[in-house]
Amino acid sequence: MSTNINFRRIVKLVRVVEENPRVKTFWFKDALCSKAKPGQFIMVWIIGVDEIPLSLSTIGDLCSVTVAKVGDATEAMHRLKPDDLIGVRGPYGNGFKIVKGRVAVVAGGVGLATLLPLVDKLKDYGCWIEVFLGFRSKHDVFQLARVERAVRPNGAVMIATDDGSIGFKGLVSELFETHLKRSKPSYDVVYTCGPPAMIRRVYELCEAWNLKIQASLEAYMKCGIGICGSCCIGPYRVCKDGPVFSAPQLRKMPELGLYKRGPDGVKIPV
Amino acid sequence: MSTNINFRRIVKLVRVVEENPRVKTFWFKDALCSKAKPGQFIMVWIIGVDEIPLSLSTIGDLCSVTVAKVGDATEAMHRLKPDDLIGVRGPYGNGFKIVKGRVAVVAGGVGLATLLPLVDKLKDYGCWIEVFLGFRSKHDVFQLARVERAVRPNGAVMIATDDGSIGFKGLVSELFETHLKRSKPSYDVVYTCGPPAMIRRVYELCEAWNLKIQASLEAYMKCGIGICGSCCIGPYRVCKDGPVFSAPQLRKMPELGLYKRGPDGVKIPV
Amino acid sequence: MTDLASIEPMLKVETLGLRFRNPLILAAGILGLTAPILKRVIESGAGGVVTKSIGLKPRKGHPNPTVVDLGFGLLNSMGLPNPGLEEFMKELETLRGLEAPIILSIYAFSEDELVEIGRIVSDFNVVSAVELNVSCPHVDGISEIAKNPVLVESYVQTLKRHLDKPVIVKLSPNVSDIVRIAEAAVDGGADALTAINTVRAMSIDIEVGRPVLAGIFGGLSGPAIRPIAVRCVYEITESLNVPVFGCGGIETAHDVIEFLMAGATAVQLGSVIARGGLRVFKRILKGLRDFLEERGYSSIDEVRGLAHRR
Amino acid sequence: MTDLASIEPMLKVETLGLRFRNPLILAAGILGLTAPILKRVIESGAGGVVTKSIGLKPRKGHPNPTVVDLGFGLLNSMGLPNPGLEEFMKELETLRGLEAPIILSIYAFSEDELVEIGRIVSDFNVVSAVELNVSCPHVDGISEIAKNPVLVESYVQTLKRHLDKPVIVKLSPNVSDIVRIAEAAVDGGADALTAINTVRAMSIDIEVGRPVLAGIFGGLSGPAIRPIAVRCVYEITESLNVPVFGCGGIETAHDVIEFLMAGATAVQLGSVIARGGLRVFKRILKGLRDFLEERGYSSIDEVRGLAHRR
Ligand SMILES: Cc1cc2nc3c(=O)[nH]c(=O)nc-3n(C[C@H](O)[C@H](O)[C@H](O)COP(=O)(O)OP(=O)(O)OC[C@H]3O[C@@H](n4cnc5c(N)ncnc54)[C@H](O)[C@@H]3O)c2cc1C
Ligand SMILES: Cc1cc2nc3c(=O)[nH]c(=O)nc-3n(C[C@H](O)[C@H](O)[C@H](O)COP(=O)(O)OP(=O)(O)OC[C@H]3O[C@@H](n4cnc5c(N)ncnc54)[C@H](O)[C@@H]3O)c2cc1C
Ligand SMILES: Cc1cc2nc3c(=O)[nH]c(=O)nc-3n(C[C@H](O)[C@H](O)[C@H](O)COP(=O)(O)O)c2cc1C
Ligand SMILES: Cc1cc2nc3c(=O)[nH]c(=O)nc-3n(C[C@H](O)[C@H](O)[C@H](O)COP(=O)(O)O)c2cc1C
Ligand code: FES
Ligand code: FES
Repeated sequence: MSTNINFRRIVKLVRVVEENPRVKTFWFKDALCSKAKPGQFIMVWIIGVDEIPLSLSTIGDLCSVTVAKVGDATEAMHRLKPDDLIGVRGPYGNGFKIVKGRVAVVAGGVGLATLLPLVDKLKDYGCWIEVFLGFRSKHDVFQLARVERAVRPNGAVMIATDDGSIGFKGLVSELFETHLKRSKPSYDVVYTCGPPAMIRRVYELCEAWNLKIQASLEAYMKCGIGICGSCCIGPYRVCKDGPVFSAPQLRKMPELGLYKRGPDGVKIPV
Repeated sequence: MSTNINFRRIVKLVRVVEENPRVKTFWFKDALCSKAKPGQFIMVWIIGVDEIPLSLSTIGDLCSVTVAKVGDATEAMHRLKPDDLIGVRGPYGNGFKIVKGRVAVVAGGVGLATLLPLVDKLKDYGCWIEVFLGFRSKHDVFQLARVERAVRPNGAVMIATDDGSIGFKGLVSELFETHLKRSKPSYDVVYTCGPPAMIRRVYELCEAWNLKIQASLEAYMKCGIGICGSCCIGPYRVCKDGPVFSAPQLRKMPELGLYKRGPDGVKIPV
Repeated sequence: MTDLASIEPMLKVETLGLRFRNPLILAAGILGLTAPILKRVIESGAGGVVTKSIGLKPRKGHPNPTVVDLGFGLLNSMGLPNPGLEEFMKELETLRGLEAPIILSIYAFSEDELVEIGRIVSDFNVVSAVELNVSCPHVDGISEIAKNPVLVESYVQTLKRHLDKPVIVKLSPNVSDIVRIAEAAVDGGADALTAINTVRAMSIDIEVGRPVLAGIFGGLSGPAIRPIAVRCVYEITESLNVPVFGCGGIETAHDVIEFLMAGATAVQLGSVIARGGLRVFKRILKGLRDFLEERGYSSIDEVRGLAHRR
Repeated sequence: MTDLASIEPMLKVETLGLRFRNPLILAAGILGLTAPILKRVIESGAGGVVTKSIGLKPRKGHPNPTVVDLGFGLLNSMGLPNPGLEEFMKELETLRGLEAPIILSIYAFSEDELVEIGRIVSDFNVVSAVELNVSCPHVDGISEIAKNPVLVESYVQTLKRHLDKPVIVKLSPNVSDIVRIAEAAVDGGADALTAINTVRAMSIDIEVGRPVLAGIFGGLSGPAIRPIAVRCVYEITESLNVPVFGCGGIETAHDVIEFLMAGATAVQLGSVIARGGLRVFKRILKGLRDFLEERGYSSIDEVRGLAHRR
C-alpha cells in the first residue's frame, strides 16, 4: 500500500448509523486514516456525485465520518448502505494541538463530529474537560453518551438548544459566555468547531477573557492539498494551513463569520 | 544524491594516464561506480561526441576506465585532459561471479581492462591465479605490474605477443592451449575477455577440457538498460543478461566470434 | 537566506518593461483567487504572481473531484472557477505597493468579451500585465483556441487593440506544432509567451470503473510534463525572438536552470506548491544562488539559452 | 504461475482474426531487433510481439546518447535503427510455430516505399499483421505524417491496397486532435489502431548546458505519459468502433485494467522492461488473474470499456 495520503482509496462502508434524522455516521477501514490526528479531515468521493471534505469523527482500527444532510452530496451520502463504496484521500490539515490541563470544548451542531476524536484523546491525556454542546433541539443531539463517557469524572458536559427542549435555551456561545461570567474559569485552551457565526463569537469571548483558542474552520474546498485557492480565509488555506487556527491567525481573518466564498470565489454573506 | 544508477552523473577527470600509445586510463570519482562489481561497465558520455560502454578498470574511492583508441569516440576521449568532464551512468551488467580456488584469467588486448578489478578481488579472496595475457607486441603491454602484484606469490603471469617481441609468440588462446596440454591444470573457473574470436577459441578449449567459463562479451550498445535490443547475442542482452556469460549461455550463441551486429542490427563478419 | 535583497542582483529579470526581483513567478490558477493569499505568496519570495484565470462573468467551474494526485504529477479539471472580472478587481484593489508585478490571467469565449475585458483592465493599474489563457485543456470553448493559429492571432490582435498593457499568451502543448501557434501569437502582437499549460489527460479508478475526475478529462501538470515543457520552450526560442515564461513541472533550482538554459526568460511554478508548500520559493532561490556561485556565473543571464549553442 | 495455459480462458483476446493468449503485447522498438530475443519475450509470457520498426533500407539511427532515464519515464531518440526489410525477414524466418502472433512494425518515407513493403510482406507468413509507424516523434519525414489526416488516410489506403494482412496504425499523441487522425486512419482502411507512440520531449544536462540526447529531441515514454495515453484511448474508443491497442507507461496489472476500462482491446508494454526485465509479463499476468478473481469477473472482456458508462 502506498503511503502517499493524496492517493485515493476506495473503501467499503462497514456500518452506517443514524444519529438523528439529519445526521449519519459512516464507518470504514483505512490504514492512513487510522493514523490521523484529531481535527484532521478527509476528502470523501461520493462516487458519481461529488467530493467533499469531512472530519474524521472516529480515529481507530475502524474510522468514521459523521455527516449532516445539507445538500446534494450529503443527501446522496445518506442514501449509502453498508457494503457501498466511497473514495477517501487524506487525512489532511494540521489537526488540533493537544494541550494538557484544563480545557473547554465548544461545539455547534455537527461541528461536534470534528471534536469527538479530540475529546477521546484529551481524556487519554487526563485533561479536565468542560464540553459545551449546542443543538437546534433535543432531536438533534448525537453522540452525547460518548462525550459523557470521555469527560466523566474529570469534567462536565453542558448543553444548549435553540428551542430549550433540553439544557440551556439559547446559543451555545451564550451558554459559554454565561459560564465564563459565572465561574471565571481559567482554561488552558478553548477548542471550538461549528457554524462560522458561533466560532466568531467564541473567538471574541476568548479574546475578551484572554483565553487561548483553537478553532476548526470550514471553507469551500476543491483540491484539499493547498494549491487551488478555493478555501482561503485571509492569507490562509483552510485545507493546508488549517483547518485549526489560533488567535493570532484568526485576527488576520476579518471576514470570519461575516462572509464565506462559493466555488467561484464569490463572497456569500453568512 | 540519487541512487538511480541510470541517472547520468557529470564527473571531472582527476588523472589521465597513458598506458601505451593506443591505450589511456581515465580516473574519476563517482559514488555509484565505487560500489560496482568487477566485470561491470558504465556508459560514458564523451560530451558532444558519443556515448559508449566501457568496463571499470579500477573500482575504489577513485575509479577508472582504460580505453583503446579505435575510432571517433575513443579518439575524442584520448584528447581529454584532467579537469575535463565526462558523463557516466551505471554501473551496468552482471559482473563476474567470484569463484574461490584455482582460476585462470585469459585476456586479449584491452580486454584486460575488464579483468583488472577481478584480479584485484581474486587476490583478496586468496585464489591461485594464472593469468594469460595477449598483446600485439611488447609496446602494447599495459598494467603488467598491477597484475603481477596481484598474482605473486600465488600464481603466475604468462604473456603472448603476435610478434613474439615478448613472451610466447602467437595468440594468447594458443598460449593457453599449450599450457592446458602441457600442465593439464584443473581450474575451478576460466575468466576471459578480449576479441570475440579469441573468446570463442577459449570457450572451445574450455568445452574440450571440461572447464567452467565466465566470458565477458562485447556488443554494440545504445540504451545499456535492456530495452533497445541492439546488444543482443542469441537470446541474451549483453548489457543486462551479461556482459559475463557462462558456458550454457554461450552454447546458445552460435554467432559468437563469427559475426557481430552494427548499430542498425546488420550482421558484420568478425 | 531570509535576505532576498542580497541575491537580487544575480537573479533579477527585466522584461516587458517590468522588473521581477527573481525569475520565480506563481503560475495561473494556483492559489491566485484572493488578494491576501497572493500577498502571502509574494512575501514568501515569488518574483511575480499570475492570478487565477478570470472571465467576464462568475463561473463555478467543474464539479468535484477536480484535482487528483498521480504521484508523478497532478491531474486537474478545475474548469476555470472565478468570481468574474469586476468582483476580482475589487479583490485586487488592496494589492498595491508590493515588491512583485501582478499579472492578471484572463480567458474569453469570444473576441467581444476580449474587447470588454481589455477596456476594463486598461485603467486598472494594480495589474502590470495580462496573461491570455487560450489553453485550458478541459474547458470547451477555450481549449480549441490554442489549436488554431488563425484564432490565436485574431484573439491576441483584438486584445492588444483594446488593452494598454503587455500581453503574454499562454500556450497549450496539446497541438501538432507549438511553434506555429507561437508565431501566430507574436504576429497578433503578443509581447511574451508562457509555455506550457497542462497536457490533456485522464485517469480511471479501476476499483469503481470510472474516470477519477468528475469532468472525465483533465490537465496533467507536475514533473511528468517537464520534459514536454522544456521541449516547447526550446522549440519556440529556437525559432522566435520573444520572451518565454517556462512552466511545467518545476520543483527545484535544477529544474529552473534547465528551463533558463532552454531559453526561458523566467519561469512559473504551480503543482510544486502542493508538495512543497510556499517555502518552495525561498528553497529554490537559495538553490539558484548556490548553483550560480559554485559554477562561477555572475547572474542567471549567463545561463539563459545555453543549450541552444552548437 | 508458471502455468500460463490455465489463465488463458480469462485473458485471451481475439481480434483482427488473430488469437492472443493474453492482452500483453511487446511494444514496437523494444528489443525486437533479432529473432532469438523475440522468441525469448514470447517464452516469457507475452501474448504477442511487435518488432522494431523496419524500413526498406538499413538505417543506423541517431548517434548516442539515445536513451536517458528521467526517473518517471524514459526519453529516447533511437531514430529507427534497423537492418532493412530484406535482412530482417531473413532474421524472422526462424520464428515459426510460436504461441503468439508476430506483428511487423514498419515505417516508410513515401507511399512508393509503402507499395514495395506491402508487396514484399504480403507473402511472408511468419508475420500475422503489420503495424504502421507514422508517429516516431524524433525522425524527420515520419513525425509529420501522424499530424496530417490527409496523409494518414492516403498512406493507410496505399498500404492496404498492396498488403494482404491486417494493418494497425500507430498514432502519435503530438497532435491537436487524435480522434481526427484516428478517423483518417480508419477511413483509409486501418483494421486497428495503437495509441500511443512517445510524446515529443527533451531534457537538458545543466552541468554541461547541453541537451541530454545527441538528437536534442526525443520521445517520452513510461509512467509520465500514461494519463495521456489513457485519455487518447478513451477519446478514440468514445468516437470510433475500432480495436485499439493501448500503449504508454504500463507497469502493473492495475495499469492494464485502466487501459482496458478506457476501451483498449489489448495493451503493449515498452519502457517497463527496462526496470522490470522480462519477468514483467508473468508478474502482470498473475496480477490480472488475481484482480479478475477477487472482483468476480470471469474474463477481461467484462472490464473492457467500463469507464465509458454514463
Ligand atoms: C474541513 C472541513 C470539515 C468538515 N467536516 C464535516 C463533518 O465532519 N460533517 C459534516 O456534516 N460536514 C462537514 N463539513 C461540511 C461539509 O463538507 C459540507 O456540509 C458538504 O460539503 C455539503 O455538501 P452538499 O453538496 O451536501 O451541500 P451543498 O448544497 O453543496 O452546500 C451546502 C453547504 O456546504 C458547503 N459545501 C459544499 N461543497 C463543499 C465543499 N466541497 N467543500 C466545503 N464546503 C462545501 C457549501 O458551501 C454550503 O455552505 C466539513 C467541511 C470542511 C471544510
Ligand atoms: C560491455 C563493454 C565493455 C567495454 N569495455 C571497454 C573497455 O574497458 N575499454 C575499451 O577500450 N573498450 C571497451 N569496450 C569497447 C568500446 O565500447 C568500443 O571500443 C568503443 O565504443 C569504440 O567507439 P569508437 O567510436 O571509438 O569506435 P568506432 O569507430 O565507432 O567503432 C569501433 C568498434 O567499437 C564498436 N563500438 C562503437 N560504438 C559502440 C557502442 N556504443 N557500443 C559497443 N560497441 C561500440 C564498434 O562496433 C566497432 O566494433 C567495451 C564494450 C562493451 C560492450
Ligand atoms: C489546480 C490547477 C489550476 C490551474 N488553473 C489554471 C488557470 O486558471 N489558468 C491557467 O492558465 N492555467 C492554470 N493551471 C495550469 C498552471 O498554471 C500550469 O500551466 C500547469 O500546472 C503546469 O505547471 P506545473 O507543472 O508547475 O503545475 C492550473 C493548474 C493546476 C494544477
Ligand atoms: C527505446 C525505445 C524504442 C522505441 N522504438 C520504437 C519503434 O521503433 N517504433 C515504434 O512505433 N515505437 C517505438 N517506441 C515507442 C514504444 O513502442 C511505445 O509506443 C512507447 O514507448 C510508449 O510505451 P511505454 O511507455 O510502455 O514505453 C520506442 C520506445 C522506446 C522507449
Ligand atoms: S482546497 Fe484547494 S487550496 Fe484548499
Ligand atoms: S544496449 Fe539496449 S538492450 Fe542492451
